[in-house]
Amino acid sequence: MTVDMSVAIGDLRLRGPVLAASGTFGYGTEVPLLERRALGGMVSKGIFIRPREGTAPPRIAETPAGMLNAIGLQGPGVEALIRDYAPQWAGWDFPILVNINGESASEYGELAARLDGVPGVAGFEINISCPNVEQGGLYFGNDPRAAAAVTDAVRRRTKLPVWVKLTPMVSDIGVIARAVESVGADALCAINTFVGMSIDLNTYGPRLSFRTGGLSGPAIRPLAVHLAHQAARAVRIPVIGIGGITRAEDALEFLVAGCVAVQVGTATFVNPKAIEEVHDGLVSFLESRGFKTLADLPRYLPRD
Amino acid sequence: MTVDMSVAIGDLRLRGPVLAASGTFGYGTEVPLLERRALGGMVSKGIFIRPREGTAPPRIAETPAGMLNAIGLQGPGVEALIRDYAPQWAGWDFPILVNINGESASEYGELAARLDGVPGVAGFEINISCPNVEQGGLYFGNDPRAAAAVTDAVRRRTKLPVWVKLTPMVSDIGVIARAVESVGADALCAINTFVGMSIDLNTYGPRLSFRTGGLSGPAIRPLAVHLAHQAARAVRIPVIGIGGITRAEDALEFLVAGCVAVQVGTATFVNPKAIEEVHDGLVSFLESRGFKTLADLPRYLPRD
Amino acid sequence: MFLLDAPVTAKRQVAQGMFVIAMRAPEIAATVRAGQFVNLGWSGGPLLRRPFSVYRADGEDIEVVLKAVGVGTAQLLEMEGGDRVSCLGPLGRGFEIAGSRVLVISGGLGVAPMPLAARDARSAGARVTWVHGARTAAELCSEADGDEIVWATDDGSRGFHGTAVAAATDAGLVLACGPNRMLAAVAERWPDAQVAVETYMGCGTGVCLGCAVPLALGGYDRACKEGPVYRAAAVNWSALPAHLPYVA
Amino acid sequence: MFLLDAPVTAKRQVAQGMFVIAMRAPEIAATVRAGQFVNLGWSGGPLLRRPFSVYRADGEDIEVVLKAVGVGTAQLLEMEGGDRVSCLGPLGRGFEIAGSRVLVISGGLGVAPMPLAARDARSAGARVTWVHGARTAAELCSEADGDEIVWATDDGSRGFHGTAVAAATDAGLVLACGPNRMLAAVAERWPDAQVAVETYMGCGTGVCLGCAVPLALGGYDRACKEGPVYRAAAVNWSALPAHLPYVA
Ligand SMILES: Cc1cc2nc3c(=O)[nH]c(=O)nc-3n(C[C@H](O)[C@H](O)[C@H](O)COP(=O)(O)OP(=O)(O)OC[C@H]3O[C@@H](n4cnc5c(N)ncnc54)[C@H](O)[C@@H]3O)c2cc1C
Ligand SMILES: Cc1cc2nc3c(=O)[nH]c(=O)nc-3n(C[C@H](O)[C@H](O)[C@H](O)COP(=O)(O)OP(=O)(O)OC[C@H]3O[C@@H](n4cnc5c(N)ncnc54)[C@H](O)[C@@H]3O)c2cc1C
Ligand SMILES: Cc1cc2nc3c(=O)[nH]c(=O)nc-3n(C[C@H](O)[C@H](O)[C@H](O)COP(=O)(O)O)c2cc1C
Ligand SMILES: Cc1cc2nc3c(=O)[nH]c(=O)nc-3n(C[C@H](O)[C@H](O)[C@H](O)COP(=O)(O)O)c2cc1C
Ligand code: FES
Ligand code: FES
Repeated sequence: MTVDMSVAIGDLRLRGPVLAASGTFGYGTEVPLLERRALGGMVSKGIFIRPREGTAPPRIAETPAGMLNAIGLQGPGVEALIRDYAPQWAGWDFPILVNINGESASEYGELAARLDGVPGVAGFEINISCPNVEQGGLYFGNDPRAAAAVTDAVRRRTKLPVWVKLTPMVSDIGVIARAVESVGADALCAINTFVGMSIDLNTYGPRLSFRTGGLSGPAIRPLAVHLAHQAARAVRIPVIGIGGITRAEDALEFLVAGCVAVQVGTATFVNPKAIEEVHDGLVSFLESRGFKTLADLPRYLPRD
Repeated sequence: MTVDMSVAIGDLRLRGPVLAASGTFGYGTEVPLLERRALGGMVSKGIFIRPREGTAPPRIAETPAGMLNAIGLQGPGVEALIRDYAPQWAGWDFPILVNINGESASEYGELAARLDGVPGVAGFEINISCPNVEQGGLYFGNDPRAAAAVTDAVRRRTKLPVWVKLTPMVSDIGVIARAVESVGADALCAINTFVGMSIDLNTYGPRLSFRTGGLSGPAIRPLAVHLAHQAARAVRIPVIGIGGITRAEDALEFLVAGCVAVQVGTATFVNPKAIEEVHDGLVSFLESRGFKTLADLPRYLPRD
Repeated sequence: MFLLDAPVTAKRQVAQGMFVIAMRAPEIAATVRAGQFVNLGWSGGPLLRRPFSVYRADGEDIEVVLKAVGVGTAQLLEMEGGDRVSCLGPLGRGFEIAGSRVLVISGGLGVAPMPLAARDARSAGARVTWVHGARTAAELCSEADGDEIVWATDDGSRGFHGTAVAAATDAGLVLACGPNRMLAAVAERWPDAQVAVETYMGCGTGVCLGCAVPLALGGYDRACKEGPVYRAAAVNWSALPAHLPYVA
Repeated sequence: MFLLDAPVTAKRQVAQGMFVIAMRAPEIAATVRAGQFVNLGWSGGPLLRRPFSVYRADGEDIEVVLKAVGVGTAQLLEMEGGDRVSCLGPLGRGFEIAGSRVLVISGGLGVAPMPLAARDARSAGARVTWVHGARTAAELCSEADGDEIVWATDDGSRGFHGTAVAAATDAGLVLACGPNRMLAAVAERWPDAQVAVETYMGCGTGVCLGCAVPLALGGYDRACKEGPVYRAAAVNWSALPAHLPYVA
């Protein structure tokens, strides 16, 4: 018996529910080890219109069952992405979404317009949740009006799928979720990293040069499952779960909690085959429980 | 050489900076193992005016480097506390603060008034951050006006020290911190647990009967250090750091980040002597770095 | 209550997948009462300790019996002689043993607290009948003992074909441990039976309130302090979470 | 790039607190170039892998050299023969070895990538002079080798009294590894030297951008992809975080 693992997210059909998370899989060209068949899709490293240097080192610090990062969205800018990566993506058998960033709503819009129609670009993940940039980033993420404005600016410039990646740094994620749904987001990605800090007892200051960083990894999973669940209850569009997924069981927590798909991030650093193992583990789990399609998995999604 | 570990929090002088966190040390009567000399003070389990049954089991679930709990503030009510515990506390050589809870600002005020002057009660920790109660709890914690109203109601009914325990479930903890400082809080405690969820793949539903629970333990430490640091930068009153402290090095992160003292919670479940080890570890660290008093520890607290 | 750094001293198999681990914990061995438990932690283990009934105590050693049902039990079963376990206990309230005839009923791993109970009962001069049940003959713990032993298996592969409760004949004092559904059946038939229950535990020492046991009269108390042994009729069985996969 | 489940095959001490661990990783042993590294993980270890230069590679085994400086290195040093290490590599760009005279300069654990470098240089027919420095004689790695070996100690307890850089005489190709301040000094004297740097690493495979190395011309690249070997003058040494406590 083979299980049907395909999922539809708006008009986008994925062969599987496990995607590579932005910033943890580069541009998809770096690591040869992973069996691509397991990839439902990939979200590329966050990009701005212009090239960005990123933050000074140290950029990462390990914490219990997690890590802090402050990369500062280092990237070559959109033209280099179109020149160096998109052509390769055009030849791949899974969709690549570009994680787009800007310092103003109109910058997000311009970026989407520039990438719209470029072969290899299947859609957009709007990053309104990066904790590691001075302007923009988080600000757009925890103000419903700003979040909607950014989403709207992108929506007006492209017919491609538009996903919005939410920040956990809000007191009610449902408000932001509904705000971006109302202006035409096709899906929500929950969640980005939590802002954290780690202190170096030799220097009596932060370990990271940026002072704070985004916490990722297994440590945040129970928080991420809750936020993804809250988002899924707040909207009708699909929600993609992200946060601390290392094994199939972890992915299943998000799927049961109401997500249609998941993204795997930090786990890939530890185990370059993590996505493969999560995907294959999902298949065996569904088989062992006698489900024929992923859609048959029972969901816990009380509407109230 | 002996290091002076005492700290002053408002008018309250503690012999050491390590306190037992509310809900993780009961009423101080349960566990005989800990050497009391290491205790700077204790915050008792959260109490309401009336007795509370608490939530149905399961109440706890383990997560990577953390645990979720939904106890629901089970407790005997204030009269039983005054009858059964306060008299014992009156004989102890460290201060006991009572963690007070209510469903309205006036309930908090009544509770403080009832406990004010009771021998054994050294002060109050206002819990406006419990994620595990239907009414009140979190609501008071993430609205500056409500937080200030509760604090004010308590402040008017007692001359004893009033600490306010903040929730991490806010987009800007500084706003809440300033709001409660402005109405006379003597200190802030940062932070309470983060709301999280864990899914049982046998029942396809939440592991906890309350559905969600509060995440505690090492997993949240980098988030807690950041929030305590943000709070310390926002106010002039002392901040007590809480979240994932298991060793002296963990406590030092909070102290360097601007806290005057710390509370140890979950670690006590794992190691009933945790508070002792944190305290003794702090002493050896300060000695090894040649500091004569805890106050000499360099702090990282840029004012901007 | 003691907190000891206890070296593992021995390990043996007592049923299919079921093993006994002995560790040197003198103060606990000297003071533990039947039905009490220890809360075990070890470096490289999960965050929280894991509670286990004390199976036997002789001389300086205590024993626990377990199956691998998850992360922690799997790690415990990988331990070798000399490896160290942090042992917190004895914890909780044990059985109150009295009378001349004692009936012990154990289902699967519910055997755990019973060797101590049987020992105390017999040294108090009582006659002990031990009914031990499991799914199959292979899963029956080989170390059940007493003046009379009755075996019961769900598949009839050994002894009585059916549950341990059905196999039991009346007696004075009834002591039972096993899956909740079994204990609920015990409560029906012997309201005064003393039963040892299990819950998730945060601390094992009474401070976290995580081990709530729903009471028949309403409200909850703590399996780790007032329990884990209860008068069967005192527990609200329908409200006590079931499906503890590891209790075979 | 390979991901192998490598059993530990041997362990030996090469200086005070400094040990070499060998593990069976055939594909990596067969393809690794001097200056490349492996990223190691193991069950029960920290979340992130730990990067280590390949010290030697012969037959099916690779070796790494390390001191216990924290959680991960301490755990690695506790491993015994047969214990398994997940071994990801070979990673990064190694040394470009050419010319007839090669000067190898290593400070403390900076010895790590040099045995392979010396081997390649000599098999390419070059004459190798190896200057190895440490704080004290006891901390000098006993396995430095070459056509000529110069020892240097900060306390003068063996060989040249001073730094390895000061002890070195000019040569054609210069290869260096050690503390940043030492590499900065190398850059002053030999801008074209090839130096192996260290940074914190998230992935080791080029996807996280966590291993940023500040460049003299501005901007950053990745120690794990474009590095860890750089032309000495290409690195902005003042912007590269120093105080790596474990680099003695
Ligand atoms: C007072 C008491 C005495 C006990 N005595 C014994 C004993 O003598 N022998 C024995 O084998 N076990 C005993 N247990 C149960 C034992 O503590 C659990 O099996 C153990 O904690 C499982 O840990 P784990 O890491 O292997 O499983 P986990 O990975 O934590 O979980 C595996 C599965 O076991 C279930 N589970 C885990 N812990 C508990 C728990 N405390 N209560 C209910 N379900 C749980 C979970 O639902 C999960 O599906 C006792 C429990 C209590 C409270
Ligand atoms: C390309 C490369 C090659 C390396 N080769 C070797 C080698 O051959 N032998 C060897 O002993 N070490 C080598 N290292 C360094 C080694 O990776 C670290 O010492 C190791 O990660 C420390 O892990 P830990 O868990 O023991 O220490 P931790 O507990 O993680 O940290 C202990 C201390 O070491 C410091 N530290 C930890 N990791 C790093 C790091 N990656 N960079 C800088 N400082 C760090 C921290 O500041 C901390 O104070 C190499 C590093 C890189 C990037
Ligand atoms: C090193 C690193 C870089 C990241 N870069 C981005 C990024 O550019 N854009 C983005 O939206 N999220 C970024 N993220 C967040 C991840 O996509 C993901 O949301 C987060 O790490 C939680 O998932 P995880 O726990 O599986 O890693 C980054 C995460 C890490 C660890
Ligand atoms: C089981 C449990 C019960 C708790 N009960 C309370 C409570 O009654 N009142 C309160 O303010 N905080 C309560 N807390 C929160 C702790 O006091 C502390 O803020 C939190 O656990 C983070 O610290 P830790 O990581 O050291 O445990 C409780 C925490 C746990 C784990
Ligand atoms: S387990 Fe903590 S109170 Fe019982
Ligand atoms: S360590 Fe991740 S890019 Fe270099």
